Amino acid sequence: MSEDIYKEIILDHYRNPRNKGSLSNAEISAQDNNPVCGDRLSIDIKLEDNVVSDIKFDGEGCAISQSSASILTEMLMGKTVDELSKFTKDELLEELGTPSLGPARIKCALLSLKVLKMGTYQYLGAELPSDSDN
Amino acid sequence: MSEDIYKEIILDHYRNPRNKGSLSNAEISAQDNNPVCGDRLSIDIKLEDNVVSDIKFDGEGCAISQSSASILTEMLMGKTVDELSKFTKDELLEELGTPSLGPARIKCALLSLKVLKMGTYQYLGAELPSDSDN
Amino acid sequence: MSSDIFQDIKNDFPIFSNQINGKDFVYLDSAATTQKPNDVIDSVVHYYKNCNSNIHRGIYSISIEATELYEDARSNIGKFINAKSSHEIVFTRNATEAVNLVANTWASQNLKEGDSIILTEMEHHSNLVPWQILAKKLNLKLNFIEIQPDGELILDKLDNLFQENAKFLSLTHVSNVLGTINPIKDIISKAHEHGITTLVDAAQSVPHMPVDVQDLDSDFFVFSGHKMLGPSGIGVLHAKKTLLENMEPFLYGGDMISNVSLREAQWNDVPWKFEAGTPNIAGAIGLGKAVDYLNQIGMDVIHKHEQELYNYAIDRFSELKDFKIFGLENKHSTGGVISFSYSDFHPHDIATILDGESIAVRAGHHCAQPLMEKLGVPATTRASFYVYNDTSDIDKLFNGLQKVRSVLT
Amino acid sequence: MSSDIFQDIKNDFPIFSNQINGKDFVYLDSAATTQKPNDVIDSVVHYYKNCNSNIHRGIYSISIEATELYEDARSNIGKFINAKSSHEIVFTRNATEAVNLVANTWASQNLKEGDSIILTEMEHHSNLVPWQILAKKLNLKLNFIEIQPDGELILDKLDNLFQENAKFLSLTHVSNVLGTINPIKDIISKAHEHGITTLVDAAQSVPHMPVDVQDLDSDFFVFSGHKMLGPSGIGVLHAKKTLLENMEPFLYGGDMISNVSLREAQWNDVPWKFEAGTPNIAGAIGLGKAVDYLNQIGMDVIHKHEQELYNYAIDRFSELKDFKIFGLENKHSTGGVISFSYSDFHPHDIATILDGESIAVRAGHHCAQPLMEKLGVPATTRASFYVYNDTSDIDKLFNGLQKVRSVLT
Ligand SMILES: Cc1ncc(COP(=O)(O)O)c(C=O)c1O
Ligand SMILES: Cc1ncc(COP(=O)(O)O)c(C=O)c1O
Repeated sequence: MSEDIYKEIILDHYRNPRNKGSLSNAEISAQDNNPVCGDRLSIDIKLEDNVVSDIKFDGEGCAISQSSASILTEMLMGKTVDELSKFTKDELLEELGTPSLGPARIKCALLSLKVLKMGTYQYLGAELPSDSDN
Repeated sequence: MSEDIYKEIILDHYRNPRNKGSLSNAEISAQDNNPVCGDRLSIDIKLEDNVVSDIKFDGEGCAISQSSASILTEMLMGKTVDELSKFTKDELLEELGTPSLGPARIKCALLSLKVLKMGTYQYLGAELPSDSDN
Repeated sequence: MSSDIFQDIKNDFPIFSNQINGKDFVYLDSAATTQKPNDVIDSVVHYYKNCNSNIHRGIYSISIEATELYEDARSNIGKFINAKSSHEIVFTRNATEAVNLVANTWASQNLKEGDSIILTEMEHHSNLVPWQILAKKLNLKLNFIEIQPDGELILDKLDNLFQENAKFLSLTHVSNVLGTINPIKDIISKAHEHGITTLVDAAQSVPHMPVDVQDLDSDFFVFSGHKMLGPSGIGVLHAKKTLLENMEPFLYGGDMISNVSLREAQWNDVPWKFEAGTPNIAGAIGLGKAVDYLNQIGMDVIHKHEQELYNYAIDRFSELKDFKIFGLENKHSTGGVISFSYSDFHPHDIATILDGESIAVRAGHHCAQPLMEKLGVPATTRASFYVYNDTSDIDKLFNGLQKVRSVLT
Repeated sequence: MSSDIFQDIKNDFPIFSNQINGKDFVYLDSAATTQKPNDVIDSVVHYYKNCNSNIHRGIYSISIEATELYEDARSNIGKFINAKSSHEIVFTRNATEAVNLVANTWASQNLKEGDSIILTEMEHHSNLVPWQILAKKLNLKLNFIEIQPDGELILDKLDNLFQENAKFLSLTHVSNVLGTINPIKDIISKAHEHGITTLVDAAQSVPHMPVDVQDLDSDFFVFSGHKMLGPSGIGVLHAKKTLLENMEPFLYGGDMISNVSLREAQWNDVPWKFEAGTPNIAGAIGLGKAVDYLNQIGMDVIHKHEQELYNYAIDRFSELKDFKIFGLENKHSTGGVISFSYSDFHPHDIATILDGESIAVRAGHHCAQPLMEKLGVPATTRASFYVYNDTSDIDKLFNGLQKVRSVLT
C-alpha cells in the first residue's frame, strides 16, 4: 500500500508498453472496463494452430492496469488456447513482482487477466466460471 | 425518578379516590387515554350558573394518573368555567407535591388536566391551544 | 450457576461499575437493548482513533483497513448464524429496517392482489405494521396464527392458513413479551411445502441461543445488533443469495451502484446493492466484536444460563402474593424474559418504585399491543435477562417487589 | 492563519497522534468523511458506559437520561441550522437515506405522471439515482440544470426549466467534486415562485459554512453526521413541519406508532413518525457533540480557514508542471475541495504513491460519474480540507506530488 508496488518491471512496462494496439481479424477479442477508476482495456489475439501467434492490448488507465496488460501479453505469446484458459492470477502477480498489492489496487492488476478470460471462454463457447465469494 | 414521587397525598388519593364515578347530564364531559401505558380517564362536570357544582372522574391506570385526577376534582369544585379554562399544570403539580416528576411520568400526572381542558374547550366551542413544541 | 464464565462477567461491562441512585445497578431490560462490554466499546473507539475513514472506495491505508474491518465483521456475523456466504448478510440500521427492506423489495415485487400474508398474534409492531401497510397498498389479506393463553402458537390450524393464496409468512422466532420459542423450523418447512416464502424476526433469538439459518432454511431473517451486545444503529438482514440477487434495490445512492449516467444506473453486486450511502461503519465493526464476545462464552452456555436464572426467578417469585407470570405454563421459553402482573399495581408504578432501588425493568406494551389485548391487560412489567445477570439480580428484584407492595398498600 | 484556534487543533483529534506508514498522517479526504475529535468519541463512550439504554419508552433513570441526551442532540442540531423547531429534525442513517425518505414519501405522494423533477449535472449519485427510479416508477421527467466548464450552474435557462410541469427541484448546495457553492437561496426563491418544492443536498455545506434553513427557505434539507465530525451512521433530514405532518411515514415499526391493533395503526407525532425502530442513539448524541465542537470554533471561522488553505494550496500548486485544478476559475468555492489532474498520471497511481507518504487523498469518480463525464475525465484526484488541516499538510502534499512525478517518469 505504498509506492513499493511500483516495481521496476511495472514502471518499465508503464513507460514502454509492449504489444500496444489492436489486431483486425483476431480470433480472440474482448474488452472490459472498471467504472470506479475509469480503467479501460481490450485484448486481441491471433491464433495459428490453436497457438497465440500475435497479441495486442489497448486501453487507458493506471500504471498498474496498463503495465499488467503489457506484461501479460508478453507472457502469453506462443501459448495454446488451453494454456490461456488455465492461466492463473498467481502467475501474473508473480511476474508483476507485487504479490501484496492490497485490495484497493489488485483489481487494477487483474483487469487484463479478466479480459483475457472473457475472450478465451467466449472463443471456447464456455461459460466464465464465477469467482467464489466469501 | 424514584419512589420519592409517591408522596403521602398521592398515595392517599390512590388508595381512597375522591369523586370517583360518572355524572349523567353533565355539561362538561371528556375522556382520553394514553395508549403507551393503558391509562384511561374520563371527567364529568355539572355546572350551575357557570360554576362547578359537581364533578366526577373515572378510569384506570397508574397511581400517579388516578390520584392526580382525584386531587384535580377536589381542586376544581366551585370554580367558574373561566377558571377551569385558565387552570395551569403548575397549580396541579404543586398540589401533587412532586414538581420533579421527570419526563417519563409527567404525562401520567397531566392526563387528568388534559381531559379537563378537552372538555372545557369543547364546552366553550373553542379550539384547544396546542402545546408549543421545542 | 452452570459456568464460572459468569462469575466476574459484570467487570466486562463498564456500566456496572457505576452506582445509580446510590445503589449497585441491576439491569433487567436486555430485551429492549443490552449493555455493551469493553471489547465492543473499544472496537468502536479503535476505529475512530486509528482508521476512521470511508470504506470501499479509498486507496489509502486506513481506508483499506476500515474496509477490511467492515467486511470482516460481515463474515463474522455470517458465520455466527451459519450463513452460506457472507454475501447473504446485509447491514441495516436495525431489525425494523430489515423487515421494511423486505416489504419494500421482495414482497412488493412478488405479492399480488388477493395473496395473503401470514403473521402471528405475538408479533412486535416492527413485524406487523409494515405488513399492514403493504396489505393496504397491494390489496393483500393478513391472516394471523393465533396464540393460546400460555403463549404458544396454535399450530393445528396451519393447514387452513397455508392455503392457496398464502404467499408469505413473517413470524417471530422468540416473543419479546413471553419468551416463547416458536418451532419455526417446522413451520418454515411446512410453509415451503406450500410454496410460501418466509421471514423470521430473530431479534429475540439470535442474542440468546444458537441459531443456524441453513438448518432453519429461512428465506429472510432479521435481527438487531444493539440487542446482542453490539453498538447502536446496526442491524442485519440475512437472505438467501438468489433472493437478494433477484430483488430490486431498497434505497438508492452512493456505493450501491456500479455505473451511473444522468438517466440510468446499474447496481453493485449483493450485498452492497442494498447498502446505499455511507453505512454505520463503526456499528458494523462493533457488532463483529460482539459476536466474538458471545462466541467466547458460547451460545448454548448463554441459553442454559438464562434458563437457570428463569427457573431461579420463578421459584423465588412464587413466594409473592398475587404475582402472575404470563405464559408460565409454556414449555418452550428462552428463559430470557419474564412478563408479569403484580396485584393491581400498575406496571408504571412498579417500574418507578424499582427504579428507586436502582433496578431497571420495562413497563408498557413492549411494542406488542395486539398481544397485550390478547392477554387482557393494557401493559405488563417485564424483566429480561442476559449474560451479565445473576441470581443476586433476581434477589434484588424480589426485594424491590416487596418494597413496591409496601409503598402502594 | 486567521485564527489561533487552529494552532493545536490536531491534538483534539486522536488519529493524528498515530504515525501511519511511519510518517505523520496527513488527512485530505474530509469530503468523504471527517476525523472525530475526542469530545465526540467521548460522548459516544459516555453513553455506552453510563446510560446505555433504549429511549422513549423507559421509565428508569438511565433511559430517561438517554432519551434526554438524544432529544437534546435533536434540539442542538436544529439550532445549528436555525430550524424553526427541533421537531423539524428527523434522524436518518445518512444524507442518502434522507433523500430516499423524501423520494418515497412526499415525492411519491405528490408527483404525478408528466410532472418533472429538476436536478443539476453536478449531483452526487445519492441525489440522482433515487430520482431516476422515482421518475421511472411514476413516469416523471428529469431535467438538468447544466454546468459551465468552471463548475458553475448555468442559471439563465432556469425560466425554461421551471415551467408548468416542474414540480420538484433537488440540488446540491456545494459540489463534492468542485467545491462550487450554488446560489441556492435565489434558486429556491425562484422555484417557489413557480410552486416548485425543493430539496437541498447540504452534505458538503453544513460541515463547512454557516447555514440557515429559514433564510434559505428550503423545503427539505439533508446532510450526514460523519462529514461534520460526527459518528458513523447518523444523518439528518430537515423539513418544514407542515410538510412532515402531511407526509405518510417512511418505515414502519416500533416507536413511530401511537396505537396498533392487528389490522390498523396510528402514527406518532413528527418527527418520531419517521424514526421506526431503535435509532442510532449513540450516533445522534455524538452528532450533538460535534455541533458543539463546531460552534466553539464558529462556522464562519471554519469557512474562512478553509478558504485560506485553498488559496495557499492554489498558490503552491501553481509551481507544479501540468497540474490542473477543475473549476479553478469558479469564484464561488467553499475552499474545502480541490479536484485536480496531474500530467497524465492516473489518479489511482497518484493516490497510491501519496499513501506511501502517509497522505490520504481520494481518487475516482467521487460518486459523481455524470459530472466526470462533463469534465471529460474518468476520474480525478481530490484533496479536501477541514478544521484540522493546516498549511504544513499542503506543503506535504506538494512534496508528495513531486514524488509522484519522480516515481512515474
Ligand atoms: C454532495 C453529497 N451528497 C450526498 C452524499 C452522500 O452522503 P452519505 O454517503 O453520507 O449518505 C455525499 C457524500 O459522499 C456528498 O458529498
Ligand atoms: C421481537 C422483536 N422484533 C423486532 C424488534 C425491533 O428491533 P429494533 O427496534 O432494534 O428494530 C424488537 C425489539 O424491540 C423485538 O423484540
